[in-house]
Amino acid sequence: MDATKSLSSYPTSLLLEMFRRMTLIREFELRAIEERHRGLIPGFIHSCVGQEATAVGACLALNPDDVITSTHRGHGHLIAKGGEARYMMAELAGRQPGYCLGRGGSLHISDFNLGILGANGIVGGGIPIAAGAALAFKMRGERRVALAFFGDGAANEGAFHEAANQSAVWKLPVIFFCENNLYGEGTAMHRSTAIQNLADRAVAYGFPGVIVDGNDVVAVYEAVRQAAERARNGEGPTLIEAKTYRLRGHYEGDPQVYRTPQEVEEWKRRDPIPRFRARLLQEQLVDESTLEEIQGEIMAQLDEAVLFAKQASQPQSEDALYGVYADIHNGLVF
Amino acid sequence: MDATKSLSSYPTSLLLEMFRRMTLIREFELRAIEERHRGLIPGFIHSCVGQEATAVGACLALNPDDVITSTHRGHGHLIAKGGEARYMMAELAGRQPGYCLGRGGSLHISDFNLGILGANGIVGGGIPIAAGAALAFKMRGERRVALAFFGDGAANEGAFHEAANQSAVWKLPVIFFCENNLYGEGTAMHRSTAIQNLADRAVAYGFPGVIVDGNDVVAVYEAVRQAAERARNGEGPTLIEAKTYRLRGHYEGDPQVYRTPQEVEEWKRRDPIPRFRARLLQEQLVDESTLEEIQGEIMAQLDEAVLFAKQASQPQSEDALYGVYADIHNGLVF
Amino acid sequence: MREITYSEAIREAMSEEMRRDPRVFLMGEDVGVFGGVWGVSAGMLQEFGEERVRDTAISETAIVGMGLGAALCGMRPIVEIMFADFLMCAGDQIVNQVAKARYMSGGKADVPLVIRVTTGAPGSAAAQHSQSAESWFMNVPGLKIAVPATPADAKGLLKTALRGRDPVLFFEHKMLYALRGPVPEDENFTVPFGEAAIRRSGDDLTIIAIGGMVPKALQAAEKLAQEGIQAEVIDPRTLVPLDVPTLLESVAKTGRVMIVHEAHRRSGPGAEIAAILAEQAVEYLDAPILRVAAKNVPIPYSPSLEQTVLPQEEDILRAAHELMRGVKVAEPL
Amino acid sequence: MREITYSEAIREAMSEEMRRDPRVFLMGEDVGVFGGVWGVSAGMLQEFGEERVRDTAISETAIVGMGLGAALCGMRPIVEIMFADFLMCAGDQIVNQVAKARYMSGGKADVPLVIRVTTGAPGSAAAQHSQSAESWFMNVPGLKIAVPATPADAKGLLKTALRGRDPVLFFEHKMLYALRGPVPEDENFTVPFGEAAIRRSGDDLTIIAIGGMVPKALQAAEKLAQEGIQAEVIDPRTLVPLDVPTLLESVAKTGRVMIVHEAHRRSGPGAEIAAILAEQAVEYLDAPILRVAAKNVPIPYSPSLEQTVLPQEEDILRAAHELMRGVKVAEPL
Ligand SMILES: Cc1ncc(C[n+]2csc(CCOP(=O)(O)OP(=O)(O)O)c2C)c(N)n1
Ligand SMILES: Cc1ncc(C[n+]2csc(CCOP(=O)(O)OP(=O)(O)O)c2C)c(N)n1
Ligand SMILES: [Mg+2]
Ligand SMILES: [Mg+2]
Repeated sequence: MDATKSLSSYPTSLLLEMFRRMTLIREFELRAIEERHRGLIPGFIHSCVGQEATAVGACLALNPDDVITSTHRGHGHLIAKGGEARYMMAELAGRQPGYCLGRGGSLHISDFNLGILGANGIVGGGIPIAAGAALAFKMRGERRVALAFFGDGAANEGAFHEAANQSAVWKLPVIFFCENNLYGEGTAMHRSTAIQNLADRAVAYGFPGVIVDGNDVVAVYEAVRQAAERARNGEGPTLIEAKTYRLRGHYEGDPQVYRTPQEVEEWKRRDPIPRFRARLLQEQLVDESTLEEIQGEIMAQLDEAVLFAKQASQPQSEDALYGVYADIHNGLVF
Repeated sequence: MDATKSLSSYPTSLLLEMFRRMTLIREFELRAIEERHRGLIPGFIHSCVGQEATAVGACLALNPDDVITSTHRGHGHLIAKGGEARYMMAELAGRQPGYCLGRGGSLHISDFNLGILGANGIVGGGIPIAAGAALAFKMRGERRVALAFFGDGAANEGAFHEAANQSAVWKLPVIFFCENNLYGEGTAMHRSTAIQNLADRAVAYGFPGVIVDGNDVVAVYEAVRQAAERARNGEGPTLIEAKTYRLRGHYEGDPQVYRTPQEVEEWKRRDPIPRFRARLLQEQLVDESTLEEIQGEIMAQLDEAVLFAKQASQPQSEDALYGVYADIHNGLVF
Repeated sequence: MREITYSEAIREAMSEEMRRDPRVFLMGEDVGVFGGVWGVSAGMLQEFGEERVRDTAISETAIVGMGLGAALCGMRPIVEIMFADFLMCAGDQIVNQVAKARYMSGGKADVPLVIRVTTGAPGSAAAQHSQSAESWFMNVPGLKIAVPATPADAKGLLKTALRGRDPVLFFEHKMLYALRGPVPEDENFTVPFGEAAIRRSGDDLTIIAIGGMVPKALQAAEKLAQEGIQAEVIDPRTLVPLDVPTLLESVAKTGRVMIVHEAHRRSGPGAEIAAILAEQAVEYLDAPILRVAAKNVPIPYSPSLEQTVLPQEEDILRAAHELMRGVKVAEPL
Repeated sequence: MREITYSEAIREAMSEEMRRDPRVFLMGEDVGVFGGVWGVSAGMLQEFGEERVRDTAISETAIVGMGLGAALCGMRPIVEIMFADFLMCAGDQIVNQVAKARYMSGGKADVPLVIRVTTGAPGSAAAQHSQSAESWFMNVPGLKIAVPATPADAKGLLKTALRGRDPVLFFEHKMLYALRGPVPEDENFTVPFGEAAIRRSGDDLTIIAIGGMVPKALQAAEKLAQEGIQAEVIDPRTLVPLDVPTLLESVAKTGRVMIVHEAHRRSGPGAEIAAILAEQAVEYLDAPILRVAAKNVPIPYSPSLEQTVLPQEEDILRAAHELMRGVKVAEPL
């Protein structure tokens, strides 16, 4: 089930970074959920607990100047692409030093310097945007890649179809990365789609469709690396379907009437983090203490992030009125 | 190239009806174009000259209580489904006895009694509507079928994707009938789509995709008959791609800079009407005089239709204000 | 009369009509197994089964377009779009197909399609889940637009919609779902479109409040009453058709009017209402026509920012005082 | 000054900016080989090549969304939506993505995206190819909206849009494409957003005319002048931002105002303008604020029906006479 290739063919630093980022995402989510219950965070949270391997495998296979578009379930993608926990936590808390000055919240975090073009509250909304980014890269002759994260549910939006087709025609350097976690909100995928593998949709556009174990960070990494290489070589888009599972509710508070606890339990056994951890240890690439050290660092980092968010200033309420346009036309009704 | 099956296996009445309707469509279009130049018809015309076999083959394979949704290039579909030339001509002339009381024009002709849910000015706009009709049939346990005509260009609209997917999940009795005439307006299909055969898109939804020679009326008839049977048996949708060609401009007046006269000439040799005519004669199923008689009837019918349209009353200009809603709220601003 | 919530009233309207009329059915994202993300259709799958309570794919264009197709073929679909913000994902079907099908066909097509949609800001849901889209489609002839503000109206207007022959955009304010109020049990209780409700009588000024702002306007009116200012609060209940006579009558009486809505100020529903009054009631006016509305800024996430952008009770009070002074007010945003 | 057409002016603005700035490019349906269905981009493919003049698939959501993505990554795309009617096929991208990208990012995102679109009724194009969609997105903060009425403005406003950092909906009226007028040859000639043009001065009444109605308003004003009525004709040029001071000044002078647009009356751009005036200029008004607009009916096909629905010069004249009498007018549709 795990990619057959031994982990030893990868630099240890990369493997540790995978572990570090996955763990950071997991702990970030748990911490954010906790702080939401405590009242620090006002809005909804769609956690990606269980889906850390897709985010990290994909983003680590990209270059720093490649870009991603993300989704409503975006914390993992953002952290994986380099987003800093403290500014994310501050944003979730609606504070001034947050990534969007508290204006965006969980659904809208972006950092253009890191190539994060934005989480998105609209299912499928980011897919054409990624294609457009790829167009910009191609037109300027840059060897950069854009990757669109989206879910199995989003694959049924017209936006996916249109962006995939146009990207194929222009052979754009874009990767359509579908995190198939088997559910779109409360609707099981087999109730919203009549095919087994969303990767097959690539046939409709004329580029490769690849299925990957989304709970195997290295397998994801490999798939994205290959797709990125294709893209950089001018060979056009790839659709990657990563099979995974979200271990918590669609949002925090979701009663999850649409699935059984047994199903969740079963997937917990495939939890990507313990699995990767076990493999690292089994292949004797790192020792337990290194991993624990990393975990400790992460906990400290998150303590700091939460503290940062708590102590961060609230935005000035009048600031709400700025930033709609680049310029302000004095005296004119905007 | 023609369907290998001999025509003799079909009732002559059906074959003659195919010939009659195709000829009627062709002559209707030519007459409408003429009358547009003469000033009887105020709006644009997107003629379907060259695509008569798709319209007729498809509609004759349906039952009278099956329904279709049509496109901007809809005259053929409507006539094939039983639309009467005189009311169509009157509508094109914007007259009161036209199908839509002169309010719709070429792009919006409908006749609910004939199962014509409407031509459509929005590329792809009719596809979800057909799926919804199929849903109604299925919910009521009726063995009726809905067929959506659309073009190769329309296959790139999100509306197609969404309707196809949802119809597949619910196994709706709907036929997605793509008239691939190689161009969407001035854009050759290979410049807007990276695959050869749009029928392959069915893979993305989990139902059969079928390619058919769209200039062979009997082949089209067979394909639709089979798809309709599938649909009636609860087996769900079919995507049919009929390869055809429009022999005139996208609209009347189109300078056609996007293709060569040679290409058009080549396709003229595959003109579905002379081809079917030749086959009928060759297989000695009818004699020339019968066909000429039909042609004569059609010319008379169109003379009558044009006369009807010319003599038809203009709509009263105040009538423009009625028919927006089912009821009128007196004294209220609507 | 027994009291139920706005949410229950909507479920009751749907369920009663589904029992009464086999043509009525519900489809949308997560309306079935999930019971609707706001719980509005909870239990309906159990009662009516999968055929009549249909979970769809996440495909708003298909949802609305298929609703139209089914309506044209004799059904009476209720389709749900989860948030008003997502209406634009089905924009073409709403504007070019649903709204125009009757007219373009020469009046032959009946389009008994109800598009239920949640509107308004539920709090820190940010720019793509907080919009009040009531005016987005007002410029498009052919749609009717309902904005119920009470449980009784939610039920009665929805029943009217479901028994009618025209497409209706039915805006349910998220913050009203839990609101309780008396709702007639009579199965044939309906509320007609195009009849405003005078929620409170008063001679000093008219407050025209829409949807979720009706309770806030009533609260403000109570405070104003303590100052001796008697506000008349009118709830139009439907924006299309709009009950202009009732508005005119009130303004003729009070000479002072404000329009209160949660939609952004610019080209919100209040723009049309103000324009109608400026056309037809200008001789009655003793003061400018004021609008209290969300500022022309996307809805921000952080509570204090959100509060700045959304209209508050104090804004109503301030506008009332300005109206009573009869002075002009300049609102730059 | 040399005279060119509105259509040529737009082509010139695009071409000059594309020569000047490698980030500017054009994409849309049939903008290349076909030269645009209205011929606006004719010849541009030949000059700039396939990389910068891109024929797209028929996929409006992708067109706008990809324009946004490219803009966020440093390009300055011009995307064309062939008819305003089709804007709703890209509704979500326009409303939820393009308009909000800057604000939601805390002001970090520049969105230099111009969405060019043809508007208005070209004659017997019926309900889905004749709409004037200028107000459909006015309620959505974050977009700028230009409505040029002359060749010079078409060029100057488009240049401003192409040099700016905000998304612009650029409405080109189909019946203006052939209009000739003087256009400066200076490559740096731009027309600022938010500055109305006074097309004709007058003391008796103010006509605020939008886009394709500007020439009709001017014609009507000439006729009125023959009767001794001096109308001031103001062309706002951009609806967002809107030059309120210029409108107020004129209304303060004339005390009588009508707003003329081809969009439907209900919630058209005139609703917002009237509402602003009713808020800020009510003390100047000697008459109701009138709107001359398309009736609230889908645009019909047959010429006589279409004429009934669309606003005509006589409607402007009738409204002017009513304004001069100072009487109230009731317009039921
Ligand atoms: C256009 C649109 N429709 C519906 C929603 C509501 N919604 C939010 S998340 C979600 C499910 C998305 O499923 P999927 O794409 O599989 O992503 P997942 O939540 O499983 O990560 C839905 C329906 C939305 N935000 N946007
Ligand atoms: C949503 C939308 N986009 C664009 C157009 C303009 N348009 C009309 S027909 C057409 C080409 C359609 O191509 P295809 O679907 O292949 O049909 P064909 O004209 O070849 O029959 C286009 C782009 C439209 N009417 N609607
Ligand atoms: Mg999912
Ligand atoms: Mg075609």
